[in-house]
Amino acid sequence: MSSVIWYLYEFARKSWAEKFTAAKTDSEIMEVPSRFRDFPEVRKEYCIACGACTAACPAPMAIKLVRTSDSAHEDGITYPVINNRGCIRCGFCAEVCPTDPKTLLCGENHLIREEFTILPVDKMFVIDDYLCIRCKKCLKACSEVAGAISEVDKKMVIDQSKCIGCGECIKNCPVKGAVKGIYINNVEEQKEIINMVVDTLEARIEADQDKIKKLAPEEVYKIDYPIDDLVKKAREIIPNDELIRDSIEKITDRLKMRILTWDDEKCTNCRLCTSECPSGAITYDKEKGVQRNPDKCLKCSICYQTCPFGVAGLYVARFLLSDTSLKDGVIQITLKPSQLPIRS
Amino acid sequence: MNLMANILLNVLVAFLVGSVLFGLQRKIIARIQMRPGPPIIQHLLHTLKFFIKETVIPKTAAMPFYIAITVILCSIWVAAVIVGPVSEGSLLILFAIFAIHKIVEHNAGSSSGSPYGKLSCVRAVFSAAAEVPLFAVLLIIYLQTGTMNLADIIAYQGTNGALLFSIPLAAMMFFVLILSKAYYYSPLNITMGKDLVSGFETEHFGMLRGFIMISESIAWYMLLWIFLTVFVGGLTPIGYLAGMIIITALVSLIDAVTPILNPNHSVMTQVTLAFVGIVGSVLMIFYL
Amino acid sequence: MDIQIIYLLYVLAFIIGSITGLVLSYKKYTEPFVRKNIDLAALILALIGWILTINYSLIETLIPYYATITIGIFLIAMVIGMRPGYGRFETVIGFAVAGIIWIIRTVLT
Amino acid sequence: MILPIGPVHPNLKEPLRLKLKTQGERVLSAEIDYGYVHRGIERVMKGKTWQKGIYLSERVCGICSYIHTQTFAETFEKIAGERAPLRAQFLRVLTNELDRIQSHLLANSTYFKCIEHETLFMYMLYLREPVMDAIELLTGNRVNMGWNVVGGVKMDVNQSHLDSIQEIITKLESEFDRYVEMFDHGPMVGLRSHDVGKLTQEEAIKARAVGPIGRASGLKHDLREKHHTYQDNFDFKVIWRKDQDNYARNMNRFDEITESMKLIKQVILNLPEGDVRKKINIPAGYGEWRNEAPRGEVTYSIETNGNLIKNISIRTPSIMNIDACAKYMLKDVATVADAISTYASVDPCIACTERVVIVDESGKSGEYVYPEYKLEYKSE
Amino acid sequence: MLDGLKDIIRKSSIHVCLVSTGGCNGCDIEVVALLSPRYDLEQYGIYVTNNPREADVVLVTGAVTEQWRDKLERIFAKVPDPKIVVAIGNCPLSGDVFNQEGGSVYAPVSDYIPVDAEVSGCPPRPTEILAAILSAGPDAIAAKGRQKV
Repeated sequence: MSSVIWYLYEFARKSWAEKFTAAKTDSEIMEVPSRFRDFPEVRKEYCIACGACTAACPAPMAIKLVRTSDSAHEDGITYPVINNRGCIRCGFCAEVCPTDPKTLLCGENHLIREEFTILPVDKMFVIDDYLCIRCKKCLKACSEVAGAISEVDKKMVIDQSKCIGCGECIKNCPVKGAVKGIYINNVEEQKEIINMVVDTLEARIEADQDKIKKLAPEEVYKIDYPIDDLVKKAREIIPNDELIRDSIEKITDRLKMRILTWDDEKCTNCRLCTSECPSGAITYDKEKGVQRNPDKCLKCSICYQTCPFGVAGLYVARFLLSDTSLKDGVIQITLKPSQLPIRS
Repeated sequence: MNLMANILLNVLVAFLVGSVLFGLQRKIIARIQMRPGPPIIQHLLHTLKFFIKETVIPKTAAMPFYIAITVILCSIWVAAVIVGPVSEGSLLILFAIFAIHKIVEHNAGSSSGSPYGKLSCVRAVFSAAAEVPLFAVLLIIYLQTGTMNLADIIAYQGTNGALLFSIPLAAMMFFVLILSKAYYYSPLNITMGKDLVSGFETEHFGMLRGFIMISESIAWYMLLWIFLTVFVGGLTPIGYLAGMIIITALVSLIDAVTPILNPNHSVMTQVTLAFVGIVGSVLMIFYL
Repeated sequence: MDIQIIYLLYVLAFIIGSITGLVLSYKKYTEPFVRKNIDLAALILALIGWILTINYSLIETLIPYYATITIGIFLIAMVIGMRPGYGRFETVIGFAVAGIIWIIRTVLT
Repeated sequence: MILPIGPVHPNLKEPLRLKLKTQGERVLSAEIDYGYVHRGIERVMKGKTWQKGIYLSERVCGICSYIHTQTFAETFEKIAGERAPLRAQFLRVLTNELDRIQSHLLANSTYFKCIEHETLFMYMLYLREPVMDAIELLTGNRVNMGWNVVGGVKMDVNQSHLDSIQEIITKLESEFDRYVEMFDHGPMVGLRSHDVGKLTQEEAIKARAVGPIGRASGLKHDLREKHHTYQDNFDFKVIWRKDQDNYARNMNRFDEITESMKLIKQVILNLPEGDVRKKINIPAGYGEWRNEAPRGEVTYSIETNGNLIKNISIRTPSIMNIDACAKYMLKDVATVADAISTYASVDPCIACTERVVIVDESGKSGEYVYPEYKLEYKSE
Repeated sequence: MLDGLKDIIRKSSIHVCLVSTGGCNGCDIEVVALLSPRYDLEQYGIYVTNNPREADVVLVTGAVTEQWRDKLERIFAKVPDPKIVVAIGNCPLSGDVFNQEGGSVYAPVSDYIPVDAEVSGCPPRPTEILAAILSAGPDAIAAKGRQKV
């Protein structure tokens, strides 16, 4: 009650007395400042259906591209539709809209310069139809995000114009490697890296040929290859560690390298293989006997299956780049004799 | 006019005027807060609204009491109207009714089974100490006037001048009592603190809440009526109205500028004021 | 008529008038904010209401005084009871005009 | 008796359950149930580009939404090893301080609502509205502003904007002191605030209280001191007090508002010319950044591959403050009313708090607290 | 006649219970801002009491989080008839940005309780909330009141 006194000073002021007698809600509450960002305004006629707005929108169900049906005279137009129940009024769609004049207007359009425009993806996602088991988990994951994956002719297909590169499909895919994220840029360099890695690994294994030949049918031969070596070489091709790691990981993941050994001592020059070899890598010479040219060899294993004397040996090398192996900085190579039956 | 009609009439006037005074209280608080505030009849509209809302009895309610308490609350304040404006009976009965009101607060809190109601009940018990001044006021008035009858008190004031001036400290004690019954943000009304959601009436809603709100409006009217009658004397209806508006405005000014005291402080404040009031009044009566 | 019934009438007139005023003003003004201009209809109501209430003795011969005051209070309440923010100036103007008339009347007679 | 407060309660504006163990009116101890607002926004952010992430980050919390975007942007700038242009840094300070003012006013108004002093509650909101106007004028939105981007801010300001902000701040300054006086000297308000909800310095360190709560308990710790923009360009002093109670916490916030107003004036006076945004190439990497939010310090640690957010972890101040409240302030409080006002004085922000929920195998969820986290305090 | 009177009373006296079911709480503070002297929700007879037992209007702000899935229905059941639900902001309508992979929200609210009116925006400005509540709220509640006899 005594705090009343502290208020008397306040109450004695003119502005307070005015408020006391004439308190009311002003019409100014309805005014919005000029920079206020309301829901985006869509001007259909300018839309080029690039999908930048849908790709950029951070809210999942705020923007949708729709297409009106074609009439007799002209094609239907495509334009974005804003769903007010999802739109968070950030104005990002207006910012990324590339048309001039803008299709989407939202408050004061911010500084939009060429260098700030967005490429939301730097990875392209593709579905490997061969590995795909059509579980549709990616479809489900994608339809909530971008709706880029659809089913065409019973195959899962990613629509690249809609893909925003979130990688949800990869996360949800139960099959390793069925969905691939491919770096769009530096394709040539990537190829080089792949070739380089495969070549080096192959060379490394073939250097141990003598030991491999002695392997018993169920025996496993292991080699550790230091990864730094590969990375160092790859860095000369392109200095992007992220990309290099990604490439090496992908290579070692799926690569099943066939190693073909050739034991000249066992050869009886029966020449069964020469006619079978599809690439002509095995030749017969009267002086030198049966010769194999490793450069031409496709490692198709036909010679291995044909030879009754076991001259050709086929081994399968697998590569492992696990966390433990990474700690040691090595790629683990595992070599096993092939289990392919030998034709008799 | 027969008695029944008279009672009904007075109760109706008490309810309507009480509600409008509560609305006025809210309006003045709102204006002090520099905003337009609700219409004056808002409290009345709230009361009416609860009558047309669904009434559900919670599972936890202690059944006979849960409903009976609203009936008791209603009836004691109707009784107060009968003793007060209708028949101008004894002051003693009015104070007895006020004491019953306290019991009703306990029971309304505890019968609902809600933890908030229970705590409100605890607070009601707690603040019962603050009822001491009530009886002190009674005693002081008796000492001063030598009667307990309202009509006699009015007559006494007619000849000797308003009691407000002869025993101001008793008037102050009674005013504190009124203050503690104010509906909106009263510093002493700890049973209705928002930390207990709606205090003892948390689980009373629908029709029951409507009756509680009616009783509260009548209670407010009656408290103001008693204050004006006992301390200012018999007034004309316009006088009563003006007096009630003035007291309501004063109370709402105090409500607006004080936070709710915590229960300990609230009780201590009331006890301290009571002590000052009693000692001061006795001294004034005997030595002035 | 019993004096208490008359007071009940006044109170009821005030409350019903307030509710009517509230409902009508919500129908008339639907925006959430308050416009500044003075409402002519409300002004007329306020004028009539205040004049009737304060100067009921003018027509006491035609209508009993309590009926005049009841109608007057009803009209006043309609203006006071309008949406918060409305009806303030009308009330003040009505009261002022009625007061002036009352003063003139009492001074003249 | 266990008295449950919330999740829906007149004095709480955000859902949370406060279980007060009471004996009659006395509160013996308190327990807090979280989890009503956990939405998993960090997981939503993973795998998104930063351009989207910054809009998501401001939806971590609606009251201090601004500082989240700034910290997000500055984390990325740190990863890139660059800084925003100076003008953008100044504008960030401007918005940050405006946001701090409105947040503190809201926090104090909530406190006044909890001690049921509705008039001061209304006055605080009355002061807050022009500040909200200023924010809306500047950024285009009242709450979730969408104003920061990595490398600067979105929109430039012109003189007319600065003038109106200056005007609003001048008006606020002229009115502000009076309302502070009402709180500072009002005896009834004092009765509810002084010596209630004590948090001693040792307890504050133990509970890792930060922000105004820590500073009101005598910990002179304000991350703005270490922020490069503030360090290089601005002159301000850290507000702290030693009284350690509800009054101190509220007063501390009031004083910080005064300090913020000074900072805003400095911004308007010294705003340099230049770009407000520059292109920053973000490499892959990991970065961590701490900033002073209105409620304390907020930490972002982000791992990115240059474009997408690979991993993000947000640490907000309210978790420690609420912990401090439940453990130390709400032990042996005289009344339930005081317990609730003490809780409100901590300025809890539940949406901020509910960051990571670790669900163990039995299905029980609990809040994850970073165990190895260190705080640097200067105690004086 | 009686219905008309009931309508008037229902329209002019509204108690509101604000239920925040998990959002960024921007909408909650915008509702608090509505109480401020500038907007003053109380002048329209709308009181924010946050007590479901006496509420007529349930303001839901927020996408429904795990903990709220059963509690929301329970709170709604506590509100006595006639009652309406107003969804404020995008969260209760669509789940806003949280309703994507990774988020643990179960929007929209209309899956759990019937929604009578909605205000979109993230968050909506106080005036938008005000205009929506005033234009839809009283009529909806009066209509609800008539359905129940």
